[in-house]
Amino acid sequence: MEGHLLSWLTFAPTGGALLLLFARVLLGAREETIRRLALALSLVPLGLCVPLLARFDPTASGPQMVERAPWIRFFGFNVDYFVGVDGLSLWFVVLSALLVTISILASWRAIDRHVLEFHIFLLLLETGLIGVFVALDMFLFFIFWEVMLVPMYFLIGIWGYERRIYAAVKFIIYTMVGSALMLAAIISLYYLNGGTTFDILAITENARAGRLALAPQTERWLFWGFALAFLIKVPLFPFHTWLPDAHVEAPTAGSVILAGVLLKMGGYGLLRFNLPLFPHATEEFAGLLCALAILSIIYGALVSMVQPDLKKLIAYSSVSHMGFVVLGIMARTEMGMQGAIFQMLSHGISTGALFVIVGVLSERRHTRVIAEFGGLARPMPVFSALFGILALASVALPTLSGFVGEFLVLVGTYTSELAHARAYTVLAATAMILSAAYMLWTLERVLFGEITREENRHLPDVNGRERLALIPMAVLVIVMGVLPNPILRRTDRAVSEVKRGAVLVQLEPQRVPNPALPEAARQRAEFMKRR
Amino acid sequence: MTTIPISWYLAVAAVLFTIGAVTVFVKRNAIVMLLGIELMLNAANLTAVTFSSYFRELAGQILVFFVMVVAAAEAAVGLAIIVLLFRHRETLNVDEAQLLKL
Amino acid sequence: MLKALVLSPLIAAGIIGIFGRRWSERLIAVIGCGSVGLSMLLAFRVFGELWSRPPEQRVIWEPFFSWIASGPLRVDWGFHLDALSGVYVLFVTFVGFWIHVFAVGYMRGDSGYARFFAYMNLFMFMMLVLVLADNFLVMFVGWEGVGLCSYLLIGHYFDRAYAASAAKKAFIVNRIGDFGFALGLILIFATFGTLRFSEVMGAIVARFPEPEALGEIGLLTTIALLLFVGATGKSAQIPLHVWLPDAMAGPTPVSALIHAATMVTAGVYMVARCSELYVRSLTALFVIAVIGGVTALLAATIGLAQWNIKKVLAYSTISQLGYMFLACGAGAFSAAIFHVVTHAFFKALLFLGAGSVIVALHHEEDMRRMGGLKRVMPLTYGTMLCGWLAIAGLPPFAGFFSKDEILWRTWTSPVLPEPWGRLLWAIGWATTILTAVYMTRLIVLTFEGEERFARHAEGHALVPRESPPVMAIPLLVLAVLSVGGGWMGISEAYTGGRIANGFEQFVRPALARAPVHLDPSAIAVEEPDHGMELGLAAATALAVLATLIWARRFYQRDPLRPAPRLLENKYYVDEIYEALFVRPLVRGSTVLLWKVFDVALIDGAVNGVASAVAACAAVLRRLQTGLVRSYLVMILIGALIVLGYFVFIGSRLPVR
Amino acid sequence: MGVVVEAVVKIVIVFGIVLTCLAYLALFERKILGWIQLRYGPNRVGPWGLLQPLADLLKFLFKEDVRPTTPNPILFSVAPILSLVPALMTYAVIPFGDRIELFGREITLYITSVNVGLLYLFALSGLGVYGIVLAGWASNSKYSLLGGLRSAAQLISYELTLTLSVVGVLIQVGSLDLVEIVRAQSGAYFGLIPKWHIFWYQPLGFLLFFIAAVAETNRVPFDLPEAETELVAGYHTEYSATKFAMFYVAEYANILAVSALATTLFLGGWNGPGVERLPLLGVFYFAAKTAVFLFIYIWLRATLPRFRYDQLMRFGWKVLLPLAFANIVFSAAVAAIA
Amino acid sequence: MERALFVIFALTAIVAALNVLLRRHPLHSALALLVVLGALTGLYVLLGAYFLAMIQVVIYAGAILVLFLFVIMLLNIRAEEARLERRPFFRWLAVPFALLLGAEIFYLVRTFEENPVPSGTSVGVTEAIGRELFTTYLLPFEVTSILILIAILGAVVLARRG
Repeated sequence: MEGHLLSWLTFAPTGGALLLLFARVLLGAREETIRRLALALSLVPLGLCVPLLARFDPTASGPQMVERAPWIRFFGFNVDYFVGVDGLSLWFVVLSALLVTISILASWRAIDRHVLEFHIFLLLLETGLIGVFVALDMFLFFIFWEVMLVPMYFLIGIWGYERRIYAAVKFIIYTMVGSALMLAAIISLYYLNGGTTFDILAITENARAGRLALAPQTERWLFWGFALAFLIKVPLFPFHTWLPDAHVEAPTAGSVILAGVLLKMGGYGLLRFNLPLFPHATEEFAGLLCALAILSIIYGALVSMVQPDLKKLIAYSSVSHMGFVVLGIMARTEMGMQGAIFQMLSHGISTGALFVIVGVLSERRHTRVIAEFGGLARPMPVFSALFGILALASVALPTLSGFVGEFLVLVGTYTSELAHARAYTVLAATAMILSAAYMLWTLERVLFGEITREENRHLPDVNGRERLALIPMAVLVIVMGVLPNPILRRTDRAVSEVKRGAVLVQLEPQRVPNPALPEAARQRAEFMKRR
Repeated sequence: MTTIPISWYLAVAAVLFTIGAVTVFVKRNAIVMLLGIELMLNAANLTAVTFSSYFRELAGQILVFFVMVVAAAEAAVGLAIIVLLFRHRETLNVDEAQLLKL
Repeated sequence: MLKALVLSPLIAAGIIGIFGRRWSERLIAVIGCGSVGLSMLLAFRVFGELWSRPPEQRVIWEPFFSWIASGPLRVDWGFHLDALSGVYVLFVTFVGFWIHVFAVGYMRGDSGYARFFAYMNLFMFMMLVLVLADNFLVMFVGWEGVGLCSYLLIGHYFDRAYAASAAKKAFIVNRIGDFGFALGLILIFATFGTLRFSEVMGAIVARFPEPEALGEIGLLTTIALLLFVGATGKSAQIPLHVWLPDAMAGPTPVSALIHAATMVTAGVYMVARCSELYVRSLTALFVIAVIGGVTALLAATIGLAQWNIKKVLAYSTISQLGYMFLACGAGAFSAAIFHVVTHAFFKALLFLGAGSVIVALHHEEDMRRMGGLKRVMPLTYGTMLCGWLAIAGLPPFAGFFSKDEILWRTWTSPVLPEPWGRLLWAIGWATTILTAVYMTRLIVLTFEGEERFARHAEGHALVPRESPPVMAIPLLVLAVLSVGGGWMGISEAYTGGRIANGFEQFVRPALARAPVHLDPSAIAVEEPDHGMELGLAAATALAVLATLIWARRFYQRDPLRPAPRLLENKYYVDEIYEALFVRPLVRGSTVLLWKVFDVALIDGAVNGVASAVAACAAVLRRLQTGLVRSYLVMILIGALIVLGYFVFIGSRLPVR
Repeated sequence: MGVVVEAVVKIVIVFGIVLTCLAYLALFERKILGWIQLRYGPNRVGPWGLLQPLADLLKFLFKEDVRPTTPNPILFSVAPILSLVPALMTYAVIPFGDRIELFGREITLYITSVNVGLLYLFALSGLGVYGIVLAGWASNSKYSLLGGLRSAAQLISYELTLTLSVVGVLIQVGSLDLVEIVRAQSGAYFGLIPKWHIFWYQPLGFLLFFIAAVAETNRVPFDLPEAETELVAGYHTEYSATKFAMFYVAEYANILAVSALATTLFLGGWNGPGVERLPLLGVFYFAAKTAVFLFIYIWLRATLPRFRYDQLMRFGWKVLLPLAFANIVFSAAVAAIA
Repeated sequence: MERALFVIFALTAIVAALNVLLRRHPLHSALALLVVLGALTGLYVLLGAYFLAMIQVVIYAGAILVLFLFVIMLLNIRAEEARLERRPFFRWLAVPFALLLGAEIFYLVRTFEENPVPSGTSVGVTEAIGRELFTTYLLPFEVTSILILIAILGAVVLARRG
């Protein structure tokens, strides 16, 4: 337990899933019991996050609470079970643990068929999520990355709404395309690095020291191999169309996780892989990516403004928000990257909560069409208050979480080395207006005005369970807005290291011999011999 | 005493193999096709044995041994399938059995 | 102490917001007003402390806690009190307190009582943050915060569609301003590496001794203009003035507090706060002055044609704000602040008066259904008269001094290019006259002539009653101030320079002196021409007086005389905006971006690829004849190829 | 050259003897059956009917060769040969005795000894089936066909047991050469119990071998292929005259062969008291032991009823085969311990 | 002497193989194959692989082919009536390809210089093979046993009626 906090954290949900299974198979637990049990089990990793945060040392550099063990040794193919957290991943782990709990709460009534399977998938998904963030071995990372797809696919495909199959397939295909490329990139990177280790940090160190001397063209290919996977996940402008469908068709829990964590993997990946590993390519394509980011910021905002479907609206708003993330990352300044991370966290919480909000509505009215609502503030005041707070958070009102992220990104972009940094900043800042436009318009149409539909007149306000899910989020949103430093301080170190890695763009990589190489040669020879 | 050049054996094997191949391709009767396959297998066996005694290496014969065993298995299953096919189709013409097509 | 001053409304807001819904109105009222009262007392104390110090060290700085620390960016919560913010804190808390008190009566029986007070307190908090912030970002917090509260309070009657949309409009328009403000802020940080006022201003003074000339768009000008965009939004200047009239959908106390006395003057405060910056950009000053002047005039003209009592006041507010910016543009920041203060008094008074009328008429706001009220509600009438005269600028009422100051400074502006000083003065003068006219119209329509409300009162005859003391007392207090408030800053001209302008004396250290120059000595210190000033003032006063009398007659003769359609429809600005921006955006987003681009193009492309693959598969599928022997032939071909490779191309098989 | 001559001579002798034996085997069978069934066997031709075989021979030779209308006459006439030849070829490797001195040169009392003798035998017994099957097919009659099919199935099934039952012996001896096997059984423990495999570790093996052998030779109670009550005479219904004779001979040849084999494998072949000094004695021992088997064969025929076909199959697959495996495991264990 | 035997066996094999190909009746093809096997056995013997020779007869002749015959009879198949080809294309494709294949193999054969196979080698002795089988090739051996088992089960399952 002491030494293996992360493993526990990662696999506690899996164990939980098994427990659920036993509870059903052996004890014949009924659905309500299953739900309660699942909730309790999802609290375990959340609880484990406390020692995680407590033990995390903001000043230390490099990963912490590392666990490493050889896993696959196969024809000179060395995969380790290598996990650890650093500033980049720490908060995402916490976020995942939190959101899973929230989504279990959120789907208490919404999920009435295959309850057991639902929660099992959810918990397995959690393992995948946490695993992706703690994995420090590229191969392990990839495996978790794929592991997390499967339960998500089923969550959408089984418990979704009308066009769920289409959405699920779209989701899986988009992501698969990305991850296929990533796998290719990972493996080639493995061999380019000497074919001795998948250790991300080691490879990063080589790249930093110029030992991983990639030919420019190779570097470009690898860069895109990774980047595409992440950009699809984020999603960046041209690759975003899976998101609205997936969100709209997914059950509430699915949307929460999707928006809350899955999208973040894109940003996380960019920070973890692309920037440190391929500084030159990053430098080369930063402009393009920033342009795309701007596009998705404005585009997402505009499109979401005109959505008739509440969920779709929020989905597109995610596109807009995540555009900020990419922008901040590509700015490659501390402020930009920290802003990006913070933006991801804030978006994870606020948008996740917004999806819960939508879930609350569609549970009551079985529709998500905005025109169906109106004047809800009268029958459901608490709901409206929460909706308001969360909406404003995603509008980036100061003292709410959204602001810190966006502001940091803007400042970071403005002060970055990028060409046209100013133009980017100005364009990105228009999101202030647009987001206000669509969010407030939505609020107006949903909460305010006369009550147009009779059935809305007596909607019950949020009940205890929903409050349990929503109020913590609202509080978090405010706390993060007022006291962002605890988060920023812990990400500071890691981010500045990424910057250190990403900013050797000026000096040509001097061809330092890679100590790994002879070793690699030996292994390959041996491999051949054995064949 | 006079001995036989290796290539003779190989040549015989080649001929047999080719004939077997042609049998498989030309015949429409499933059983005969199986026979053709057996023929090809035997041709292969012959080469294996030849090389084995040419190189004084047992492996070849072992291989043949395994080939035979596998051939037996294959014959058993194949014939069972054929019987089944005949039951359902009243024919052994493989061209009749093309439900595998998508 | 500043902390307490700022936080007490916040705490109250929190308490009320969370528990208030179950509490009695009395308790809520006590807490709500009490918190503001507390901070008012604190404000007096602090101000006293400030007053007691020698002018040059009239600064109190309380750091609070570190807010955002990332890379080179360090932003702390900290409160900074100097003469300028001192003045602001004082009148904000004071007026705010009395308006709260008034609201206790005004909101009685309202379903959203708790919500209202929670928001009001929250607003007070935000306003104080705005005023006391020691750096731009915290100021921005207050800046957006007050915007939020105004949004919430305008939308207080959220189940009325127009209120909701008005709220939204207010917020979005403000956001447009804030967009500029934020950019300016980022630019400041990028330039000076800090956001704290003291440091930024110090840096400006140190690094830019020479002002940027007119027409030169330098760094400072850019910053100044960007910030000013924010100001136009917040202070409802052209072209972002459209939200303020609609904002009248909120309860009257809100209009009084937020949309008359305090929030809308935040723009002025900000400009004054950054005076060191502005005086170094003549372009910016010029722009400000012109916009201020134009706004003042146009708003006044619109005010002539409105029938809704609050709308009239709203436009008058806009035009008064225009005055203030005119002053700023002329480099007379102290004058601007002075007018802010006086305006806060009398405009709040007017709004509250209107409020008590509205209450008396059961939320009737159309002046066409008022009239003859002075008999039933004399006190309101009396106080309103004070406000009327004050805003009209009749000596010795408060408005006179501040307005006169502004006009005179404009006339003798050292920063405006040559003819413009006079020109803007003329505009200001005209505005004064117009102000007198439309305020008279308001008074006449509301309180004089025959009673029109009875007719329109549906069902039982409506008998308006004088407001209860809880509403009356604030009226009285404010009336007193709007009568005597001006004396705190009488120009030295009236005393022949014997008594300096107290207000200006006090505020000066916090503000910049225009114009700036490499060596101050180079500025020709023209000694003040008191005669001229007095003359102009007298002329103005007489003109105003005449106007008042004439206008009173004029409207008494026919109160309901129709106004030009153009004015009544506010120059069609809303419609133009709607047609120019809103509709194209929405339509474009729907059709072009969403339907065409997203669904058709991108998804189309993806699905196209998919179907293409399917098509290829359909072709390849033909190979899958199901004929065993066809498969065999394939196998054979494969074997041939592989074998052929090894035989002919590839290396020979190893031969021992 | 001498080698060839010697081989030829030996072949002639062996086949002469064997064929005679076969002829008289038939006679003995009929006699014994007669006695067992309390009647006289053939007793008209010569004293005690001793010339009966000769008479039969003449009859077979001169009878009309009835040929059914069959699509493939060649097969029809090849089939009997196919069944006879392998049966006779078996005798090439069976050791009737050890070597003896004759005309100043050493002569082995067996035609040849190959190091895969046993396999050779099994191969032949495997080939034996063709004659029957083809006969059944070629004679173009459903009785024959069914008979052929039955025997095919039966032979394949019991050949397994036959082969496996011998493995125990192989494990103990470690050679496929029959002579070796016999030599390995010479001598006796404690001077009285001979080292025959039937006594040492292989009684089960022997039992299995014998049963399987009976089945292999289509004898009662396993004579389904020629169950006259169901299929007239099974595969050779349509045959007559010489061709029939061939089948007839082949059957008895097989019986004799398996009996000899059993003797060789389990009963110590030529081994017996005094063989060391007078090798020729071994031949008589061998003959005697084989005779016992032959008698048992006939005895069985006289005693037992016929299996039903499914019973036969079940017995072969579910009883004998497992037992054979068990026996192998057992012998392997023994070999491992010893 | 040996060459003579070789030629005999080889010719028998080839002729019989041709029969396999050309006979219309499956049964005849099967019998032809039987002959081929016999000939091959002879060749094996010539090559000194006695064990294999015997095994060849036991397994192929004794088991596999009998099985074929059995099935042929069971299904009582008539000679395949010359119906018109469904896909004559393949028939005409197959032959040249097959010939080409033969050519390739011959080409390969040619690459072996004319050095003779030592006859009567001791390689074929049973013990050697047995030892190899149970030591070096133990795993494959076991695997084949499993394969056989599976095959049996498969056959049983498939052939079961219904």
